[in-house]
Amino acid sequence: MISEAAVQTVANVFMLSAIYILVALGFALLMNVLGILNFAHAAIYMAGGYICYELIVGAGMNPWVSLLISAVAIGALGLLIERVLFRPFLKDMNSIVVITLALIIILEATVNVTVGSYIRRIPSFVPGVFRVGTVSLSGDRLATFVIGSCLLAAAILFIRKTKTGTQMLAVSQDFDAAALQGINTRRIFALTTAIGCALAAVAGSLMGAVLSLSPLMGDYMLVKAIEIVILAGIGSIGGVLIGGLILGLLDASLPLFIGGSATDLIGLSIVIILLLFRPQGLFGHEA
Amino acid sequence: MKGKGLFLMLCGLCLIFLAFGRSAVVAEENVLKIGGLYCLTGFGSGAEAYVAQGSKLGEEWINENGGVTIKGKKVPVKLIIEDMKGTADGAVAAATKLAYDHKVKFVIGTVVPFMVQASGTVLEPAKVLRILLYNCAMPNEYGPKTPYAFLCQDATVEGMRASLQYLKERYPQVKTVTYIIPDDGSVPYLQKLFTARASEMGLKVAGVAKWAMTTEDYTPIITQVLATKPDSIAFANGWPQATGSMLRITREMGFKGPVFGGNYDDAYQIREIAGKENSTDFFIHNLDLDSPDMTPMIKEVTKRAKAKYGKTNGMYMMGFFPWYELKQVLEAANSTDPTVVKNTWEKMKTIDTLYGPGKMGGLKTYGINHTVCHPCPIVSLTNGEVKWVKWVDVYSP
Amino acid sequence: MLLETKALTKHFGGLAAVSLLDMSVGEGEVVGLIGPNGAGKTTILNLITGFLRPSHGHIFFQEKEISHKKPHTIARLGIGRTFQLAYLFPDFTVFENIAASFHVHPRYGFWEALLNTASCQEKERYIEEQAMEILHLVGLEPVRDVLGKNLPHGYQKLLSMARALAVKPKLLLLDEPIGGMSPQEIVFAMSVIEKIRAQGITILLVEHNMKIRSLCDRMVVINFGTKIADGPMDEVRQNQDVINAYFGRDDAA
Amino acid sequence: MTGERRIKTKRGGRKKLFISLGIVVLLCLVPLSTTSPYYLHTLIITFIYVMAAASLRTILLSGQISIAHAAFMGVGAYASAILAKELGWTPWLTMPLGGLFSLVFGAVIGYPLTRVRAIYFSMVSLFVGLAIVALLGVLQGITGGDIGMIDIPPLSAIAVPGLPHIDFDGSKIPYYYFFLILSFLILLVLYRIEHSRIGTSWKAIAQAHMVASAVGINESGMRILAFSVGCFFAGLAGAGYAHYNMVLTRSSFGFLSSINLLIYVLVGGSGSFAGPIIGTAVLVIVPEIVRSLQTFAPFVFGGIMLFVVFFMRQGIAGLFEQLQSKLTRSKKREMPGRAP
Repeated sequence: MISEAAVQTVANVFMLSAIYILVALGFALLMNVLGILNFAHAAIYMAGGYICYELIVGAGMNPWVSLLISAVAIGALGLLIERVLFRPFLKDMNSIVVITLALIIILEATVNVTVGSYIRRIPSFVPGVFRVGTVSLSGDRLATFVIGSCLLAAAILFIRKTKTGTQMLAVSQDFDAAALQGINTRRIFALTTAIGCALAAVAGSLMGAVLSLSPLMGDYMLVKAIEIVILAGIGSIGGVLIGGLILGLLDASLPLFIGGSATDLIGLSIVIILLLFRPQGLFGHEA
Repeated sequence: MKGKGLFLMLCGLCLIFLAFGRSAVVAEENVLKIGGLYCLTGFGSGAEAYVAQGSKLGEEWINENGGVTIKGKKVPVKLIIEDMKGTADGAVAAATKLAYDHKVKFVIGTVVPFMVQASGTVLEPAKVLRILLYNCAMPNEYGPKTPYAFLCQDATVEGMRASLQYLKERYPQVKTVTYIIPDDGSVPYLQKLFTARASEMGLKVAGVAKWAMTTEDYTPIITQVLATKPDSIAFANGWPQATGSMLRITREMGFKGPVFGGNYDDAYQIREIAGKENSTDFFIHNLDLDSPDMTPMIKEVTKRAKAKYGKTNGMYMMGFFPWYELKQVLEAANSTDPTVVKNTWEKMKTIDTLYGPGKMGGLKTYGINHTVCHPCPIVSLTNGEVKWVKWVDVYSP
Repeated sequence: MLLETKALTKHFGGLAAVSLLDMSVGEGEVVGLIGPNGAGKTTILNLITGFLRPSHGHIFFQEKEISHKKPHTIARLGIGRTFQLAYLFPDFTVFENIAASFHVHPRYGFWEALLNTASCQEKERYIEEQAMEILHLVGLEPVRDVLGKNLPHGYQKLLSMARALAVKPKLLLLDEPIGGMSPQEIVFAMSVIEKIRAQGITILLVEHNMKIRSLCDRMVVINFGTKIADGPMDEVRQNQDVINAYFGRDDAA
Repeated sequence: MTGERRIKTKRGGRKKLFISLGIVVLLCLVPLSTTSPYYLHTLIITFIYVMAAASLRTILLSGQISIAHAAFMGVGAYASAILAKELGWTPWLTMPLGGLFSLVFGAVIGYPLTRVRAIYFSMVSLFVGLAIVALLGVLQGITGGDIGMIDIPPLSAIAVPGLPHIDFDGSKIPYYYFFLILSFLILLVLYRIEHSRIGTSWKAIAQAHMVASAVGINESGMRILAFSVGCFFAGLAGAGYAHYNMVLTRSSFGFLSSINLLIYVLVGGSGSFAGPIIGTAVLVIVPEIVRSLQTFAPFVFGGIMLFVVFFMRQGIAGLFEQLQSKLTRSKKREMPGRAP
């Protein structure tokens, strides 16, 4: 029976890692390309979830269609945010931090006064459970796993292969040089923010189905996203995979041995120690 | 230098003026102010915002009947809600505001245990009578140290007894139970009480699992729980989010046995979070508000809730609950002095509650007989349907 | 010998930026460390001042090994340096820049500084005088209240020299002291270096602008991290390797 | 170039002292005009967070943006509370001990943290803060976990012969004066440190750490010093909070609280000493004023933040400094400074 638990745990690790990676992806993109520490990622993620919910439950639309719509809508919101809030302050880290924090407060309050703080859940995208031997995986989690891996791969390919992607890379490495080479940095910034927010919306919608939906759903996930990106090392999208796996491994396996707060403590300590031995993260180049 | 000097002066002044900006609320005559402590924002607002709405129903209900009769004359009530913002600091600030700025003498509300405790540290010295909606059997939260606190719903402990009773008669084959408790500091107390209850019912405790308050994904905990091979699983003292998610995962992992919750979470909400396909062989203390088996008073509140908010759920009941008792004790005490009311309430043997006739108890369990014990409703989720089960009579000595 | 390196070697990953370098700087000398770009000149300075740890080899300052000491300890031993790019404290005024650099002597105690004792004020006054002297030496008095970041480039270079002087160095390492200066600025800067030398401070300078040569008693020519020539200017000129490695591609001279 | 000069007036320091004394005197008058415990409570909480925010800025001076500061407040608070509650020592003793405990803790944590810089430092400090809060949860046997710890003894009464007997139990007025004086003293000390050699070295490190070590400043040593000094005063503030509030829950020292402290400093203006003071005053008191907005209150908080970022780049305090520099500039036009 212990072996059963062990096998199930292995599955859990991958599922949870997929969840974390999906959530961290948009955050990582903004961090790596724009160097913006986007605390508001959490709130945007939450907003995306709520839009998707309203479309599915309120308007009774097809889940996948509404997932797409919510992603697009939040992407547009991202454009707005970039234009109005980020662009004037790109060289000014402190202001960005304050802005993104203000965004969290405002978005949460908005949800609170409009749809209310009632905790709900988005109906399953993929109902049912798949059983492999003793291991059971819910449809939603499998969907998350597939979509998460696809998006990660897509992001990496996009950055490595496409012209825009390479431009993003250039901007992330040296803003001024990129500008001198005639790269339209404004366009890159807008695009990156939009994609980042859209990814957040996808994550939010899926998490709304896998976990649950509440104005505060982003708060803990934000910390996870930060942990992953810092572990991976700023500037490395691929590292998000490893960062996600590490966190998934910790959070999915530790509770088996020790319950409660001790889980957090040990998990965090391991992350901190890793970072002290490799200050620039696992794949980050020296800052 | 001039600029700075000027501005430092300014901020000093505005600091003071801000502090006095709003003069203390003038106490209107012949209105009885009742404070309501809820989290409208932040942690816990998911439930308490709706409990607060239910509380408004209570205020209206009393005032429509002309208020509470004290010394022959009808006194209307006024509910003043302060937001605890989901933090202990917020709770203390809100409580201070109610007790010293609004000068209320009675406070209802407060569900989340650590905020019950925090607000208590302000309200007890101020001799403000509190009606709690929830407790975790923590001596500091509710017990001999808190003489002005009354518990109108003994959710966790009495509730667990009710669940176990029903478990025995509905699923006689069940021999062992595993408890899942949030790791918020209440574990040692609850574990003791629950183990005792279980052995009373001739059940064996297969294990006790703790989950950190920051848990996002409950799968690992459930994996751990299922490794203990229990016949049944009990979610003690969680909130719908946790209970629903855990129920879902339990079923998805193929656990067939009965699963039950230990407190007053809304069955409909749990079903929404767990998903219809996973909501079976589950029961919890809650009301099926459409069932004919409800007390007339509940029907009344349901009507009002539908009229005011267009919908209804268990949390509205939770908010309304204390008003019904408050009216009785105020009229019994025939006074608005919290100490008098407290003494009267302590002497009362029985009290009518929203859920039917109630008795005062808790002396043995909590060391203070401020607990209102009442029939405990049980609702089950069977094949995705919310089914009313019955009232279970329980009593905390 | 004031400074000596023995078989100094530094590897970055696989390739050696500096390999088996033996060089020495005598008391009161002005030595020019020259070589084409990427020859490893700045690496050598960073090794001497402890910003990089040598892979092998030793560095001796006044016969004492300093190979694995921390930068601030080395500075306290009396090695001042300027940087190629990071010249100064951008948000301090010129005066503050120099005053802040008085860290080696006088030394401060925590409580002394906190309680602002008489001795501490005494030191403050001393520092003020010293700072003014240095300002005078490098001719920056007129701009003493200008924020470092608002100085023109040439001034910033001068200020970084002044800053290094605050350490009361026995040995001063200058990293491209006249790089990117206008001709008249160069004349001024070199006069300043002359003055510094006149105070009996030993100078090791990295430069590939050949105008500097008139200052140097000796040249050490580096290419690909190895010394290819060492001696007075005229000798070095004749050296075939040097011609190939350096003067062949020199356009500044 | 002339515009960007910074003029040092010798009398500036004393003038500031007079002004702040004036404000303190004004604040001393408050309890005479109101005895409403609610207003006093709000101001006391403001004082406590002013201390914390000011000490956070001390760490910021050395270029380390710490997101663990509330956690260190918690360390001091729990240390002092446990000593006073379990061992029955007098809070007058345990409070400084709490501060010292926080200092030692800060030094121990601050040492490895010198390996990381800039944003990596901030993030690792964030994780450290979370870990500390998790630790408080693990030690729930004494800290009470999320439910929290109560029955923390209040400050014991002062009974000096000749002086009136001051009892802290019950009334808030003694607490008010205690925290007023304490915060004023702490601010004085922090001001002294900032304007001593130590403060200069911190600022130097923050601006150019390589240059700093090239002139003999022990970078890691100074960073640890800044971190532990900040932690000491945070711990002191936390200890005071514990004995005033008499209830502690670990969530009061978590991620969001640390972030809040950072917001106080940044909104007030991290560039000037008065910044954290003003920021805290505004962001603690205004939300209390707009309480009645209930679920809409957060909009005010967020609104202030955005307004400050857009219209006061240097924070609220910075606005006045710009104004001041304008004045001085117009005065000091004819100062020399063009290239000779």
